[in-house]
Amino acid sequence: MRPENYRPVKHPPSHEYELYFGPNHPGIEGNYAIRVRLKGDVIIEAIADGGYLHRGFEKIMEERLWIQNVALVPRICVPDPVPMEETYSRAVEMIGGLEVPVRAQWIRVMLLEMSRICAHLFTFGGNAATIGLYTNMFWGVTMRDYFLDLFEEVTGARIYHMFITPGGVRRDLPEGFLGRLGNLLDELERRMPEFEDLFFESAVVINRASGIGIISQEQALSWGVTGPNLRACDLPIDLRRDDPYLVYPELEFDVVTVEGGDALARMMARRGEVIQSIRILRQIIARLPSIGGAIRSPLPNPLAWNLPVGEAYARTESSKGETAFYIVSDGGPRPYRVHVRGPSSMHAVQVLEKLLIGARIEDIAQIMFSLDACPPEVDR
Amino acid sequence: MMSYVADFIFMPLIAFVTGLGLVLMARRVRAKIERRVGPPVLQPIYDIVKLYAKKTQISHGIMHDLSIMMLLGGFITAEIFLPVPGFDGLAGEGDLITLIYIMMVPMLGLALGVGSCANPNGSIGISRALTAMLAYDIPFIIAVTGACMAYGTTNLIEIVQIQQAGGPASWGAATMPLLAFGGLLAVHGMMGKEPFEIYIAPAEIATGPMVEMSGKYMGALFIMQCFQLYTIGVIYTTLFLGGGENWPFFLAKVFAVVFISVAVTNVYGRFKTDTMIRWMWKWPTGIALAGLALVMAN
Amino acid sequence: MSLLLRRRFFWEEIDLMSLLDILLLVAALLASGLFVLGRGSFAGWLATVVYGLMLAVLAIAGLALDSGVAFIPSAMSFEILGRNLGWRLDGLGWFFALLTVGAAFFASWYGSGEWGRKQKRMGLQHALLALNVLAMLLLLSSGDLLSLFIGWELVSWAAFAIMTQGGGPAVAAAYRYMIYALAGAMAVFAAIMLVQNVTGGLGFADLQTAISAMSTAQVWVLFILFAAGFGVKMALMPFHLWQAPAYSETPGASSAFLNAVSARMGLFALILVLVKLTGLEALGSLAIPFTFMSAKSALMWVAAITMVVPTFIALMQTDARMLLTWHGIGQGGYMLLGVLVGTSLGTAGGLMHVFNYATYQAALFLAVTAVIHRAGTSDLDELGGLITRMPWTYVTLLMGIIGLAGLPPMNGFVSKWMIYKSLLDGGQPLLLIMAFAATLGTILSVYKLIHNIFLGQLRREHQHLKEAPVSMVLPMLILAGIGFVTGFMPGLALNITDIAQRAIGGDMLPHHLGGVTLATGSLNMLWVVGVLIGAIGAGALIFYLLGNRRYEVHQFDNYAGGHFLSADIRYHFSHEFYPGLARVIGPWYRGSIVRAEQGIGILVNVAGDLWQAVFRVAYTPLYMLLVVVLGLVFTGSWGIVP
Amino acid sequence: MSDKLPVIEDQPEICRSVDAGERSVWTRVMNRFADHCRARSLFVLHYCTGCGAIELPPTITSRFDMERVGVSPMVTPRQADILLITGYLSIKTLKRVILSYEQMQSPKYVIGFGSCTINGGMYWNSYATVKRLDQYIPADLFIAGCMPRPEAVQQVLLKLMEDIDAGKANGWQDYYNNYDRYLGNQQALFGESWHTPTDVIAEAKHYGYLADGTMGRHTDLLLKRADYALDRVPEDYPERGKNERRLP
Repeated sequence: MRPENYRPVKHPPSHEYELYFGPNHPGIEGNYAIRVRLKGDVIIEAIADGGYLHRGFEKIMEERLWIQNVALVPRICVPDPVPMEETYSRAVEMIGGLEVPVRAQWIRVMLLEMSRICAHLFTFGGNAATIGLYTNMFWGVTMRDYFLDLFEEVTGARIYHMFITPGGVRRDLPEGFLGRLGNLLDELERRMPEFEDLFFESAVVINRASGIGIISQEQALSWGVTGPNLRACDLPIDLRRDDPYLVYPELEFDVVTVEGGDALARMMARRGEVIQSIRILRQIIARLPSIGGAIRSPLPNPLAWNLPVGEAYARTESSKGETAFYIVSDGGPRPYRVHVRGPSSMHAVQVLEKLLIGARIEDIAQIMFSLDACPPEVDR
Repeated sequence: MMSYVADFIFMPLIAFVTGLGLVLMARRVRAKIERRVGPPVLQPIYDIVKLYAKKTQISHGIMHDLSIMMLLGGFITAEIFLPVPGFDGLAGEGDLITLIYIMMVPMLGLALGVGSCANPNGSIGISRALTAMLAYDIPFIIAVTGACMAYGTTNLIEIVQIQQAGGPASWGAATMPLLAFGGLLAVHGMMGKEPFEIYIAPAEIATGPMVEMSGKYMGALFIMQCFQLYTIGVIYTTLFLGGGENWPFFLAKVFAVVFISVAVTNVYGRFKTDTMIRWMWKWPTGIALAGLALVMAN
Repeated sequence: MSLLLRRRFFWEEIDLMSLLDILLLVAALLASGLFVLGRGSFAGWLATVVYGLMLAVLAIAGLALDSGVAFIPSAMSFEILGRNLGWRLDGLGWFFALLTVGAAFFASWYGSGEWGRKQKRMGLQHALLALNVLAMLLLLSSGDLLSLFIGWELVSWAAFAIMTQGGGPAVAAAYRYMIYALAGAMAVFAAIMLVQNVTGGLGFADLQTAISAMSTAQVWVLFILFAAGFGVKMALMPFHLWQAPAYSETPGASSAFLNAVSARMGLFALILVLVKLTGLEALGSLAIPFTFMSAKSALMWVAAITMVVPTFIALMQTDARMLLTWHGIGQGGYMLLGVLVGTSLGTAGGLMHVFNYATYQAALFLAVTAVIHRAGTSDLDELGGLITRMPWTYVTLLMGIIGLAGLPPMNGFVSKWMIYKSLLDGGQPLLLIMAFAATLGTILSVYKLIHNIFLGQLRREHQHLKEAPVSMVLPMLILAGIGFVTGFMPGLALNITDIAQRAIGGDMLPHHLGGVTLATGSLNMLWVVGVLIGAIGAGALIFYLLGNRRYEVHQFDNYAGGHFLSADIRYHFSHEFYPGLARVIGPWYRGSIVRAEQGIGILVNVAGDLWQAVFRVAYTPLYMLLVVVLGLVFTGSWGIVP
Repeated sequence: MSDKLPVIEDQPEICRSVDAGERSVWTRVMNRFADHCRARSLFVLHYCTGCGAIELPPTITSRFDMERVGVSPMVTPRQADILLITGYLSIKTLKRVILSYEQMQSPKYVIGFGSCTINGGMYWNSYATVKRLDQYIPADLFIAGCMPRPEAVQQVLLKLMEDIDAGKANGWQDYYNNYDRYLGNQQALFGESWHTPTDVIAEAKHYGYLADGTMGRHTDLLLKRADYALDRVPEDYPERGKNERRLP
């Protein structure tokens, strides 16, 4: 069997060899592969090998109704699904001219930030596991699980919520939810010093993460790096601030930037974002009860809902970077064309390939996890 | 003659059973630190029996099989040459130096077997394991040398007797604390626990040496882990903690030595190979050399 | 052996004096005969048989020496410049002679079969090998300082001749060797002249009287000249640079011979002059001012550095033969260290290590030569997976590396154990730690050797290789077998080293078949190896009785992260085998000694150019004037001073 | 309301498939013991084939902690007992899954995770995914839902343990016994030149799992193409260069 992606090295120099990193490898994030050519343990060439998770989203979405696609989009990025729903819904709203009620906007922001915390906690865990620090992973994933409980309470699902629909959100918050969210945030803040001791300030972690996978500012801008990875290069670019959507202009938060551009800086940028997300959520807890009104603007019969002809581009700052949907409607019940702009396809393919050159075997997993790419979103 | 037979049969068996307990302790301690329940008491046995009971057993050639035999054989030999309460039969026929080198035989066997699997991950794992051995063995050897100089003998039985004659005050840990501490750090590296777990490194080289081990081959590695923890614990106990007066005390000491390692391991990440060498050649080596200087000065 | 001596044997009937004569005569006849007949296909076998006969003669001589004969004199003697040159074989020389002839026996056997037929000028190689044997026997049986020097020169030139056989880089390496050897010979000659000046004699006894008569400074000069001169041959640091390229470029069988014994000639001379004649007490009392060290401990440290540094250089080699020769240099350090410790245990350990080293190093070189014979290269990056194709060669190499690394059950462990133990008992913990470190480095290095050649992925172009022929496999297996047997029963080898040790003088090491029993920890290899084999047998029982039958899979049925492997994917991890270690100790390989050597070369060149310029340029009158003025000043001062 | 649900008796108790060697009482006792241990020590292959993998970390980490029933993740297929197909399988992944499955040691168990493995689930009309897992490798159990919760994962693992203890989870034997059928389905999807480096037929012969369905016309095709068996490299392998992506 010759696998489709295999390009053989016909007569390699005798001191080089190939190694397959993934898809069935614990050092890889999800079902993804990197083929590396090595000399000793230094990487000469790395070729990202995706496509293991390809489902043809953009094609499938053309065959489903506008409202059916709400169920499909969160599956594009598994660890951080809410921005997908939100962005898709917002693009549809832009074409359809729907107005989202203010309360729904606040709830959306709350879910977005909760999802960001979940994704970052997950990444911390994965990042720690690449260097054998499983304790952090066990604690972090458990912490995330408590957030998933809250998601379940609001949306009825742990992972794929399908909660944000064009025009608003599906349901209002349950009774006493904000209190429970507040308690959980207290708990997270109480646990943060533990994580600091264990992970962010651990000498081993700092030793290993600093200086690997360095992206300079120019490289970051020319390679299309977005999100925390960009802000780890000390570039204060954040869509929530630069191209505000929903109710972000009303919220106080800092754009976290870290100097360095290496794996450690990217981790620290995410840590700062978790703290900022907690801050945002606290403001929401304080203000949401005072905001009344509907949670959804009325839709026509969703099964026979033709959007007007038009196109829209909506973008969101997700935990991975800039997530965007470009949707074209030809006036029918289904999208004419959907394009998903995921941040991970830049991070996991072009950036990763370049960062790995000159790195060592032991850095591969760490660089990949520090970029926090999301393979299902790369492959779509 | 009968005492020899008893040695040959019971010493490896005791080592294995104790090793199972040590493995269980390591897993339980880890579970507790990770705030979970952890495996049931018989889990190490289940794992080993399960692996041996696999219905297909994949081999990568004769050397792969031979390596498993060398692995078990080397450790069984090491167990027989260890002085434990009640069984000192052969500890006098080979001394501490012999024991240290016998312990390298299973390592060499494993290395050869992994090499014959022809998996680059395995080869890198062995390369790292040998590098790690060079890193931790130097402070360990210094500690051993210092202890031997202090006791004036390499005969294991005599080392134990010297320490037991004077009670806990004459234990190696009390008379030469620096050497004992340096040795303890080296022993931590020897057990291959984080931050020195560079040769398993799942996220880097997919468990390295174990990558092509399956079925009873993997089962042998699990058994090896039991033997390894036990042997290291006993050697350290013999050198610095007064050896064994009787079984309860002796086992308590062995468990304590291993416990120190497994208790601190879970809050560290894994060093890079070169960081580990630098660390090992800096701190434990320095401490052990200072201890050696003290021993020589006396 | 004492049992055997109760009866009268035939060698007691014949004249003992003639045993050495027979040996030298046979060697000379063989060498000259091979120069004439070497081209015949039978030449190798003839030489092998003759070496076998010589071994038998040596065995008889050994029995005689063991029975208390001090030495076996030769009838051969010359009168040169009023000095009587004599040859006689004592226990020390006999021990080295045994190794020499033994190594020649196996090398010749190996070269007689298929391997020899593939060589271009095998006849010359056979002849040169015989010449080397003759030269070494002359050296080993030298009876005074002058004959020692003659033998020394003969050995150097004979080795030079055999080294140039490879052609190309071999000639350059041999030339480099020759420069070192000549420099060493000059040092030895100067030392001998010093002795002659003081005592007026050249006998060994004269050396002893000279040392007692000399001032400390003179003894120091003598010591340094001898140590440096003989140290060149055994590649003591810092005179080690020539050996690895010179030995590894030599064709296979000869290379095995050179590696096994040639460098040990230096050790022989050092033992003879410094240990036997000068005595370790004299060396120990030769203190270095302002330090705690003496000449003896300085030499021990040199030996220890020779042990460690070349071992770690070997670790970084990418050629199998280079790797092994660098280890050869390192192993020499163990032997010298053991002998210099001076206790009976240390001396026996050092001498036994000479014997052990000869067995496993010869086996290793023959195995590597077999690999070159089949696969065409010894580049560690271009081999791999040969275990399925050349299993017996693998077995030899495996046993050899276990010996080289000094692990049980091979003999290398026993001698190393004795050296460790003697260092520990002699209160030298730092040297012991260095010895341990060198052993650890050796383990890393030899694993790389066996992994890169025999384990891992089988290359596509090696899919159809066959095992080496019996004529090659058998000698190396026998050598490895000797290594195992003397590891299992070290008493056999210790019986042989006893003869040498008795010749050196000092206490004898009490030993038994299984090893030694000491108050501070003993070694009984019968138990160790027996239990190890039994336990491996138990491991085999566990392996075969528990669990289902094994099923051998193809090499490509392998975990590759879920990928599919095929023959044209190269996934063998061989180059830079210890990258992490290389990153730590890599900066240490700055090659300071290499640069020093180059610097000396440049200095010599510059001096030569200057000297040349002095004569070439047109200032001759000026120089004449200068010379005249200096001459006047000299004569003037001459006149003033008295 | 009875407090017990009625037991459905419609399917007979599946007998343990009898091994050739399982005649004596001793081997039977040993096999029971082995099954007992097998059920209590399950190593899960660490292969995130699809999005269901997101629920595995919660399952193994502190909150649900599957190690307390003996389930732990393992890295390579050689060491693993369970292959969790966590969700949809793209065709490219399926090849790796089959390879990994064949490299695992018997007894080995496959759990289809989520609706996608049962009928294609959310991606029923995707051109890139495989709709039914059990056509290609024998699946022992399925979990419905998208996404199944950690509790569901735990439940299916407990069910699998029960099955193993009772000697019922024998999908792996089916793969040996009906290899031709599975291979046919695989060939229909991947083309005639499909083969893995693993020689399933030789393994089945070696261990006595050869049945009528092991070999057939599909395996005949396989033997013709099996480079691994012949130690040769086909001449028609593509050369490097044409489509090679060069890095700056």
